[in-house]
Amino acid sequence: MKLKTVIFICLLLLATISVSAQEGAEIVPETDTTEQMPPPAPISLLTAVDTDNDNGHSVTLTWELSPDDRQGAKSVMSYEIFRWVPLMRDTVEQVRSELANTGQELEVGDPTGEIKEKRNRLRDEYEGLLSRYSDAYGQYPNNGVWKSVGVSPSGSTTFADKGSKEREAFDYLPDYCDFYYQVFAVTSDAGIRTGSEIFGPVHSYGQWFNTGRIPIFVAVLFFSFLTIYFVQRAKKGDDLYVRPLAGIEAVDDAIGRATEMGKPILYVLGLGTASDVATIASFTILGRVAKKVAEYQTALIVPTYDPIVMTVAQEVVKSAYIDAGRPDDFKEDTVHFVTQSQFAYVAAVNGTMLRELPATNIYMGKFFAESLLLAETGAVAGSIQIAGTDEIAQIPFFIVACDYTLIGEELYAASAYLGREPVLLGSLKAQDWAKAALVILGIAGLVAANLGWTDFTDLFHVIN
Amino acid sequence: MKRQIPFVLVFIFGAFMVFQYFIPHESSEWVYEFLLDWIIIIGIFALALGIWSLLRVSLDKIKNKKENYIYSYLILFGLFGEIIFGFTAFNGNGESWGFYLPFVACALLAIIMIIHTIISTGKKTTFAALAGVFILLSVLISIFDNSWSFHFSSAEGVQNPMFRSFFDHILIPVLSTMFALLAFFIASAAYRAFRARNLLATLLLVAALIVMMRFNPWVAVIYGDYGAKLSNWLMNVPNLAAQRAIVIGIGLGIVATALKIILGIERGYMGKG
Amino acid sequence: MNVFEKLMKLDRRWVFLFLIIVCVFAYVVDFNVPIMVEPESQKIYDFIDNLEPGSIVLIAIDYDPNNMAELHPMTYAVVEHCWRKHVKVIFTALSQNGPGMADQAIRDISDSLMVDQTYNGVEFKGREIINGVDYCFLGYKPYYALVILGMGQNFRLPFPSDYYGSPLDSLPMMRGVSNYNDIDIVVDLSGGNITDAWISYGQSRFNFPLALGLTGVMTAQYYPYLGSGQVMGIMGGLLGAAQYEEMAENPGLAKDGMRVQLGAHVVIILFIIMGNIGLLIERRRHKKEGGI
Amino acid sequence: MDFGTFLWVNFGAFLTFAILSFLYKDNPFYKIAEHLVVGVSAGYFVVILWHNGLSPNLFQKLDDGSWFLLWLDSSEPWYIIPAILGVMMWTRFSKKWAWVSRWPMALYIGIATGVAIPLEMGAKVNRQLYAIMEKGFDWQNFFGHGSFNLLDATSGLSQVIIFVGTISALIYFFFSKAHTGWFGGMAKFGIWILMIGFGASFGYTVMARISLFINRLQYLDKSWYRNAVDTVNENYHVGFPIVFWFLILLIVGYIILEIVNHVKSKESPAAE
Repeated sequence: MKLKTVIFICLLLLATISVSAQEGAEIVPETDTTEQMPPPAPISLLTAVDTDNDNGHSVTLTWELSPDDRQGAKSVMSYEIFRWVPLMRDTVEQVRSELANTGQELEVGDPTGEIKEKRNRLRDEYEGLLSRYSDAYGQYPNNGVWKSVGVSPSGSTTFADKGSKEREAFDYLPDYCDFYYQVFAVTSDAGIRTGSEIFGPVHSYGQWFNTGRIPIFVAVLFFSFLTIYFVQRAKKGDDLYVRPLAGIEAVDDAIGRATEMGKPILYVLGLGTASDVATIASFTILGRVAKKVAEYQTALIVPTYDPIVMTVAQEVVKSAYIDAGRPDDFKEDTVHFVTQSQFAYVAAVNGTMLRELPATNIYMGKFFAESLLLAETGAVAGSIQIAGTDEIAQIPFFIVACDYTLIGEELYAASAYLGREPVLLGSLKAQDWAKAALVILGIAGLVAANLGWTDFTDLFHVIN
Repeated sequence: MKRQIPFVLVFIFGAFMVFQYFIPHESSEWVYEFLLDWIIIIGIFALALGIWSLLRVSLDKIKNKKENYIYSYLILFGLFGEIIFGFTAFNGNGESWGFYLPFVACALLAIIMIIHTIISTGKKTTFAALAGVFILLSVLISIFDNSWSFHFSSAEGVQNPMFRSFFDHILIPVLSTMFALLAFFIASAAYRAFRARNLLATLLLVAALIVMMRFNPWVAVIYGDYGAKLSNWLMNVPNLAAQRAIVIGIGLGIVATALKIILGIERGYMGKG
Repeated sequence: MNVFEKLMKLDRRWVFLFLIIVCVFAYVVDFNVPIMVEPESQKIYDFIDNLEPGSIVLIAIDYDPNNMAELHPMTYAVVEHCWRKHVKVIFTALSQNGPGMADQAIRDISDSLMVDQTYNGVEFKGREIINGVDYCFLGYKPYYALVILGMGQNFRLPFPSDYYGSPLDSLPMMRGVSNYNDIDIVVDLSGGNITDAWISYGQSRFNFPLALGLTGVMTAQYYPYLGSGQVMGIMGGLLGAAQYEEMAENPGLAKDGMRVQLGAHVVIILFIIMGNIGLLIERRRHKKEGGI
Repeated sequence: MDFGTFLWVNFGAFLTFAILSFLYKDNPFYKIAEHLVVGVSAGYFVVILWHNGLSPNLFQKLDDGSWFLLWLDSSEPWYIIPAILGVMMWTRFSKKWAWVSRWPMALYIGIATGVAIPLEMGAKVNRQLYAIMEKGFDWQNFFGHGSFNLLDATSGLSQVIIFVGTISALIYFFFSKAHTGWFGGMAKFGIWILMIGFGASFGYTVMARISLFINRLQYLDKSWYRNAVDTVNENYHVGFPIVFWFLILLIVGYIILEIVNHVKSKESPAAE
């Protein structure tokens, strides 16, 4: 949430920069305004530091509110933040916009190669300018002007002057340059304002470690340690107990049933791409299912939604057939691509269900609104249905329409269950220990929160 | 060797991405963004494999005259039609279509004839000759007709009225009607599954009924806004607790699976041989 | 097989057939659906009803065609109510397909304002709705949170000119209107997470009264904001829109849709009850047979 | 309304009916709509991914290079690597070289899983853990804010229920301990909470799904049926009533045919 706030405030800032750049807003001279209304008291204790835990290109300012903030006749409505910029800025901006223009011209077409040449020349010139630009910041207070970089509403005591890290962006803010800031308290009449003392120089630079993410770092390390420890123990031959899961046991029966009926098995990997871990978990389940299918010599149909998912699934099924000792029975079209449109895919899979009448439908992976469309059609076709997904919104529909449903993380446990390899069961044990730790930490944290020990709960707070 | 290198790659890139998350520095961000670009590009290249698979299945049906093979022509028609539309656009404002539609027809027929040349067992020469004729015709039209042209490097084709019509009048009606079928399936699923067979099914049934009653004006007139309050409470208290637990479990499941893959403990996703 | 067993194992196509007949019937035939007004939507209606003529309401149309069936009726009900009371309206559309929705709504409602009507015993003369006088449509800008923040400073910051290209200062109703301080209430009609931005970037920062119109699925999620006072009222789904129409005595799209909703809900609930009766009777018979 | 639009509107309506007919059973009309839309959507994605994916993400990055130097002289020559990886995917067309395609796949999966670990740990585990402990129970308003109100979702009592519910549901998911004794009791309470949650969210979705159908009804009514009956409509076309009645005839004919078939099959059960 905080990151979002910062980003959006920065975006707002960009908008104001663009507006003020058009208007060429410079500091309004503080004369002639006194006869209408006395200027408000200035802010105090202005400080500026590099924004923490970021990639640089940003400076955070903090100050104490003006005493006139939101009260009295000379009430402060907003604070306007100014940064000192070298005069060179106009040249830099001119070259930059020309460069941007050539980019647009290139899209229209460049038959002679002329624009491309111009673009390269401009790019060199721009880079040269930029390198001198940072030196120009060092010349403060000569050869420069104050430029408004944003407005902060009354009551706020902080502002992030965030620029882009893209060198060719209009709001590019260079790192390691001397920046000077001044903040004006502005009343409802924009002309009546008071400036603060100037603060500077300050640099912006990127960090090498995000301290706000320490809780995640610790959690990942702790969990990795647990996993490796239990896998090692399993390798040594420790007997690990896991309680039975109905949905998993059903898979074996379902394959047997399909063999008896002489009907195929339909395996749907869902709408995830190969970059969704749910889909990757589904691959390993598919591998185990395909191996049994190959042993029983049942038919398998795997319609896929994503071409990479299709490729991986083909590999998985093929090696399952090799493992089962029947490489020749594998047909590439077992796993086929349909289309990358959600409901067109569903239309095709639904059609397949009613035409092939599979004995068993297995849905494992990521599912969205189509979950119920698939599962209800499968029920019409009279298939036994087993589903597993980590999309919480779809679990109710699978529970209602399928015979067995793996809820959430049971999907991830399924491959370990089906394989029954001790190594994989070891990682289940690690998951359980992590859950136990979470339960204990949750209780401890809640007790702490009730007693008001925020120091303890803050340890678990992820700041972006 | 062949078998080991992929797992080494998985480990190196996976481990890098884990640590990258904690490094906000520009250089780490640059690599991150670059790698994500890779993923997109690899995915698009893979689409060719997908289309190839779709074609293979359709051609196989046509070749062996399997059940419903006639519909496979519709797939071919839709696929190639939309592709041709997407890469052509009218010059000017499109007030004159010239020989555009004859060109599309010739091009589609040419594709069909080529396909038949490949899959047919007899009459190969007839199909080949026909394919040649249609190719010649479409090439001639595209050379001499100035009212439209091909666009590969810029996206004018997306504005092509035929491309848009296919989208507006074929894709949108079918896809949204497919979505709307849910209205019926949610009803039949409720009828079939919401039976008080045991305690768990009863809880499911009662919670769903309470919430559905909330949206029924007749019931609301009798009970007042009590139904609304009760259903909101159900969503914000038991449902929140359920979701929280599931989310934590899923998070651990994802991390465990991903760890197993990066560390090479789970190798089922990668083929052999 | 007796009747109850048949009820238990009814082919689902009967459910479909029944549902489709009831839905089409309810869509075509105009019958009255009693609507009980909930306090959450009553508050919104009362607020707008008590506005002086010439006040300004900001209506944010933040939904896509997907959610049209639920949210479009709210737009029609609220905007017509405003215009009948000579309250001026500023429209924004912060979702990508929002402008199309808003444009259509403005045209349709302008047409219906041409006719004389009597609502709640008050007679309203038909009149022409003029762009720039009765309403101003600001249009769409990406990065909704930024736009919401920007409008807190000045509407001209994100929207120098309106949707049709005329500068804001050239519109009579926008003269002297700079930011949320000059607006009486913001009504956000949304089918997505733009609502969150209106609450956290808009209301909590600039402190204007905020009313929400949401899809049915989203509604429960935002009730906690009612308790905390950040949101002054919520209209939930088609039912909320129908409640507004009921209060305005101006049955329209929502009541049309509500008939279908009511029909469908009754059919579904009846089928659920039927299935359970079948189950109950079968179980009782099982017990008897077992006893003998 | 020009003739082209007239045809398209009718075709759209026809496809809508074709999909709806799937509710009865699989039939030729549904098959037409299904196969057509599979082809069209696949083609659509080819075009869109070319124009919006490949073009900006690859071609434009390399376009200032020259092909005979393999684009190595472009300003961002490293974008050749993903292009090579993409081409490596195509080795799947050959049986002998198919193993090469595993390299880009390994990269893809490696990057995806690596990204997922800290991201999911943070968003799903750490954040939810903090959400559990963020606020202590509201003891002042234990039975509702202001007055006694058990249905107040932010009262202390509700917070207690959320907390106990979360913990019990987590316990339900334990794999390595049998659900017996007090542990089993907690797990049982956990699954109750899960089921109530699922039921409630199912109920909440019904209204939205019915609305989808209302949307379709309005589409058919406004953009098609009204053109057939409302002669003053600007979109009126003399063809619309013809198509409308033809469609009605088709549906009625199909129903009669089905009934006849049904009766016949009942008369001669041996035919099956």
